[in-house]
Amino acid sequence: MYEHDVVVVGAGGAGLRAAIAAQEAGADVAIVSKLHPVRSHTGAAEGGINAALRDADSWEDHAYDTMKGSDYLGDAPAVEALCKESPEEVIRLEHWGMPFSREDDGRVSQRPFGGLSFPRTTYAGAETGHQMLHTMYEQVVKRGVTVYDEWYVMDLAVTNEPDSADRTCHGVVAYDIQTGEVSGFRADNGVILATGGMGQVFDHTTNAVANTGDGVAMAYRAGVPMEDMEFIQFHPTTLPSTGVLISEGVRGEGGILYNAEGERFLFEHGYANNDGELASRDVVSRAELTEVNEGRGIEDEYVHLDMRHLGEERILDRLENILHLAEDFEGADGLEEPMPVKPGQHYAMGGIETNEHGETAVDGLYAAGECACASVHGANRLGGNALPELIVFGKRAGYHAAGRDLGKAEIPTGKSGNWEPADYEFETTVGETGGPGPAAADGGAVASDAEAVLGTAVERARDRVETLLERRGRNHAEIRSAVQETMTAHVNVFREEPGLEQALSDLREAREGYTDVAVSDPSRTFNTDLIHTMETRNILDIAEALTMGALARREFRGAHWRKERQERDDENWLKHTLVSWNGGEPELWYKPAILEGEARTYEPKVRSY
Amino acid sequence: MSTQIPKETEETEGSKADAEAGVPSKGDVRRAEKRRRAAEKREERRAEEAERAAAAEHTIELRVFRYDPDVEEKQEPRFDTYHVPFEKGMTVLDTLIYARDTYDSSLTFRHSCRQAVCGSDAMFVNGGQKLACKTQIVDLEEPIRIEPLPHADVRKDLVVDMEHFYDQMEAVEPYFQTDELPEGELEEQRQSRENREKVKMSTRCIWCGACMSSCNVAAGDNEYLGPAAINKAYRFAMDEREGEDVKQKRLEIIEQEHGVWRCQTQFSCTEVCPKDIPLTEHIQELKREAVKSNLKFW
Amino acid sequence: MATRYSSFKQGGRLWLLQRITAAFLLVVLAFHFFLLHFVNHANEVSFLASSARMGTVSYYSLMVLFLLTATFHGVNGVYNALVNQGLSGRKRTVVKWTLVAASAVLIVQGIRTANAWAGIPLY
Amino acid sequence: MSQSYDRGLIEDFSRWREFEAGMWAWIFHKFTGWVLIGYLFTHIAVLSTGIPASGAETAVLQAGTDVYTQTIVSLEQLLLVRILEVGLLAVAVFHMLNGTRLLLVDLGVGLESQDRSFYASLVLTGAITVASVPTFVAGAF
Ligand SMILES: Cc1cc2nc3c(=O)[nH]c(=O)nc-3n(C[C@H](O)[C@H](O)[C@H](O)COP(=O)(O)OP(=O)(O)OC[C@H]3O[C@@H](n4cnc5c(N)ncnc54)[C@H](O)[C@@H]3O)c2cc1C
Ligand code: HEM
Ligand code: SF4
Ligand code: F3S
Ligand code: FES
Repeated sequence: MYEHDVVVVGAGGAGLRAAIAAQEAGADVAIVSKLHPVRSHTGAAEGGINAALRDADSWEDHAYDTMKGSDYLGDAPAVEALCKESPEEVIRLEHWGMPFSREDDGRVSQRPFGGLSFPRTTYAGAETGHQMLHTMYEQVVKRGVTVYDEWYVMDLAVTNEPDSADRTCHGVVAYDIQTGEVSGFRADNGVILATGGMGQVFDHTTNAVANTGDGVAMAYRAGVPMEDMEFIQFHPTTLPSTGVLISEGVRGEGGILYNAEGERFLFEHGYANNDGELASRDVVSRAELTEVNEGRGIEDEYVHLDMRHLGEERILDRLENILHLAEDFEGADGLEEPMPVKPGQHYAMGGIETNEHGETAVDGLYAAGECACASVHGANRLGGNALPELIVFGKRAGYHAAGRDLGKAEIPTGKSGNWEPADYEFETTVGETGGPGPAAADGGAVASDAEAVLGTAVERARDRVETLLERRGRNHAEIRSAVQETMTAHVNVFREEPGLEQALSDLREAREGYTDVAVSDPSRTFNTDLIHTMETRNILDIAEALTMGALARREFRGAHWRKERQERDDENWLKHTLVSWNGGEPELWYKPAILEGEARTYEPKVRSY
Repeated sequence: MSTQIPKETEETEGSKADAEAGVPSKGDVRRAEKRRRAAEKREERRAEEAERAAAAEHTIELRVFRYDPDVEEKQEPRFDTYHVPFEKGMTVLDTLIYARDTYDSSLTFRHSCRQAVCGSDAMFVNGGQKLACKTQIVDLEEPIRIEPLPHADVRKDLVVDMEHFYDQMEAVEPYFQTDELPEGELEEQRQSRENREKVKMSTRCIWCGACMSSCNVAAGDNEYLGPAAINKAYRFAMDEREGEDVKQKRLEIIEQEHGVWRCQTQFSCTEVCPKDIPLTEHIQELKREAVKSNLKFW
Repeated sequence: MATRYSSFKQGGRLWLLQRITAAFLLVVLAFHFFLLHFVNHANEVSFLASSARMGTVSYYSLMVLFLLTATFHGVNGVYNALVNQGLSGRKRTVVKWTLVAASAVLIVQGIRTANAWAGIPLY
Repeated sequence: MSQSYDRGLIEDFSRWREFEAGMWAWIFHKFTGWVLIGYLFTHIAVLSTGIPASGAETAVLQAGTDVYTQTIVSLEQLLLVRILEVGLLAVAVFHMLNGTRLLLVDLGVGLESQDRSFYASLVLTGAITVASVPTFVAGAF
């Protein structure tokens, strides 16, 4: 058993920032991460970090753009916190030595990005995330924060009150990948989940293999609702064979999209008459898929992204990394030919429901980063808005967990504010299958003091590991790929009712299959088979909640497109989708989006680019 | 290996661009050369791919190192052979994933991003240190032999203990230190473009450990900081924002007994680095910096 | 910054000396080879010829310097190579002093020989 | 605890198929350096016969029957010694040329073409050695 004031799960941008903040506020912090910090997927971010740094710009404009981009599903207090604090956080990174790209006068460069009214995206070449991740890890080394790397967090140790709002989180249970030891990490002040994205729910994704949404699923089973899960951003420019992302920076610098007929389709087919290539991601993704579906795709699969006209010098200066990516992963030379691109899963706008301080409905449990939903991105995230989210909300969660007073939060969590139940009948049963098997890891133990709660959670986790290792059964890989396939087939950019129902019943089947998974590698050392098997369970829970939300929301908002109703319905749907686990019987409900901010009230407008 | 000299025109173009950005042209010449080489390779690869596609149902033979101290039948290191169907654009990592998901779920290797940024999957492929996700199958000879990184303790299969590497990386005070922070909280600490350009390559390290594994000096002298850590020190020592005093301290760190002087300019680190960091060049520059700063007061 | 005066670390000084001696040896070794294999042929060696050459002060001092630098360069090179292979602790100290002793013997013996040729009675 | 998979020196090197130029240069330089220092010790040992020789009569010296001249001449008559000398030349020339290359690398010159300069050292060493063979074996038969 390990004991700290604050335990941060995950060591990407959000986790590292949270740990630094908590330590600054005087707490004894530990980071527990299944990957060594520098291996986190924040390192893959290319494009940049939005921050209103210049006099001609203002955080209010940034907030307005963000809200508009979110299709009015962001919560104003969170959006404003993001935009207000991003500049100071970016400068802090700069003071920590982050090698930003520079202007001639030595100031940080900024470039235009989709959906922004001002070129406010700061960047470090085409490797912004890498530089940000490493800069923050350097600070963690400097400050001597304890890091338990290659420890897979299996579960949260949460008390077992029937109403999740009464529960308290006392720590986490983790599995040491190197040795196979299962151990408890007691967190006296709080646990901060910063486990990143969930791209592995789909099979064509820009996300890492490790992005399996563990934190979201863990919190979900412990009683925290998942918010707005149906909003998945599909990035319009990913390489067809691997899903590797070609940064929006290419379009920001002036890259052009062509279809098989050589048409600049965003203009010529009227998808985005004003902003063209710089229109919001969802617009561009749908435009591309429409082109492909209507037979104007190349090899019926992708379109072309051309940056040759920018000239070698500019490309080398600002987009050199893109050249390597296209070369190494697709065999295309961006200086000589257009690059093939197609939409791929990129970002989950939804996640663990939190308020603007990172607090969840369960006491002592926080979330920040991509796994959390505060919500700043609403129905659609603007490019360059996730990295500032990591540093702003990572910091806030860290401070709050360490006991710093941040004032009263305006966003209600759980069912503490206005809420309404969903009246949607799913054709398929959802939720836990076949009683509490080894896979059932509903958060909660009978006892209420920290030691006992943690003790029971550790026992349960050990049992689960033993069972998975001892019994014989199916390999998780087939289940995982079945999930990924059905999600990509039916819950992709274009969604319609029969497909979504189909996905839900496929997921049911996968869930049933999962009840007899087993791990065939008996080893206690670096058993990745075991880790992947546990991750697959998380993928299942997330996929299901995501599909439920997508089925119920009959409108077209942001990244969520529904065939049945291809327009935004502000009358009925200016509200967040929430799914609660309820001990195995998922419940769908809603709460209103908060559009009244400090700067203004954000009146829904037509989103046209 | 290509020994051709880059074309004249390319070179002058490159250096013109440099003059404007105020960048030393050496790196650009090298990159131009690299690109040209890559283009050649791509041509070869295309031809190769066409050939292999023609020879329908081509499968790749992999020989993968297996070892697990925990499992009786794997305690004695051995090689397992797998046959993996070839697909266009396939990387070494793809073949390993295929083999694991299809034949043996206990096959163990680190990987995450699949795009050469997380640095998890450096391994020894056909006798060279490679990043598996960035190594195209068509560029390799068959059978493909995959082993864990040399000169590191093997934990299991292709997984090696990285602790020592991390220790070395952290031994050079790998964090920005400056006492010249600007006044205002929103005030940037300016840096010239030239200076950013100078440290740019050194900031690209993804901690994969390939360089350390390829260096024979590091293999012999366990305490040698190694190319990656020295490069990390370079990244800060050359950053103008750190100031003179800190630079002196940095030089003292890299000058220690197991620091830069151990490097014997083997160049293998530079050859294997998946991020094309000119490691030897950086190490040599630090040696000269160290000598210079010492001679000043000698 | 008082520390700077003495901050020239062992490693750095030896490293520099290794390069300086190398540059010197480059010239002298070439000369040596040329003189004794191409100008004077191997099968024409005689004590008197050697003796005559050693008689000149400049040649004598060049050869002594040659001996000193070559010994330092070679022995330091060997020592470095061993340290690079991880030689450390007590073993290393032993090796170090053995090498120093061997160098001393080599240099003394070399100078005695040179003296013998040059007719200097110190041998 | 974990066990290191010790490939052993031989296995290490034989499997290391992607040994690049710089690595070969390093190995050769090491090898030639050791040979040279080894030679320096024997060289001085052989030359030391000059010490007893210097005590000999002038007549003996003129006749070349002193210990030193005798030792050298008898050694030089052996074909094996001549061949070894050619080897020594090759070793020395390579060490000198590659040493020059290393000195340049230390000065930051020619890092881009370090592989080419290594090949050049090899070729030049070969050429110089071959060209010197007549001189070196002259009079040995
Ligand atoms: C290719 C790509 C490009 C992007 N570009 C941009 C951009 O230009 N601008 C922008 O603003 N955003 C960008 N994004 C989005 C942004 O990078 C991510 O949203 C963000 O990095 C997520 O950071 P994070 O800290 O939340 O998670 P991550 O960086 O993914 O870190 C997750 C951490 O959690 C740990 N973890 C996960 N599960 C467990 C577990 N069970 N136990 C223990 N530890 C666990 C992992 O080890 C890891 O350390 C991009 C994303 C991608 C994929
Ligand atoms: C002729 C000119 C010479 C040049 C230019 C030269 C150059 C060098 C250089 C630069 C090194 C250092 C390599 C490194 O540390 O990276 C070196 C190493 C060495 N040199 Fe020389 N050298 C010369 C002559 C000699 C001679 C005459 C001897 C023998 C007495 C000798 C013996 C050695 C040895 C033993 C090493 C160490 C090799 C190793 O690393 O194992 N060199 N030489
Ligand atoms: S320097 Fe290159 S090879 Fe070495 S760890 Fe960094 S990225 Fe890997
Ligand atoms: S391989 Fe090693 S010897 Fe130096 S040039 Fe690289 S660190
Ligand atoms: S998988 Fe991340 S570097 Fe290869």
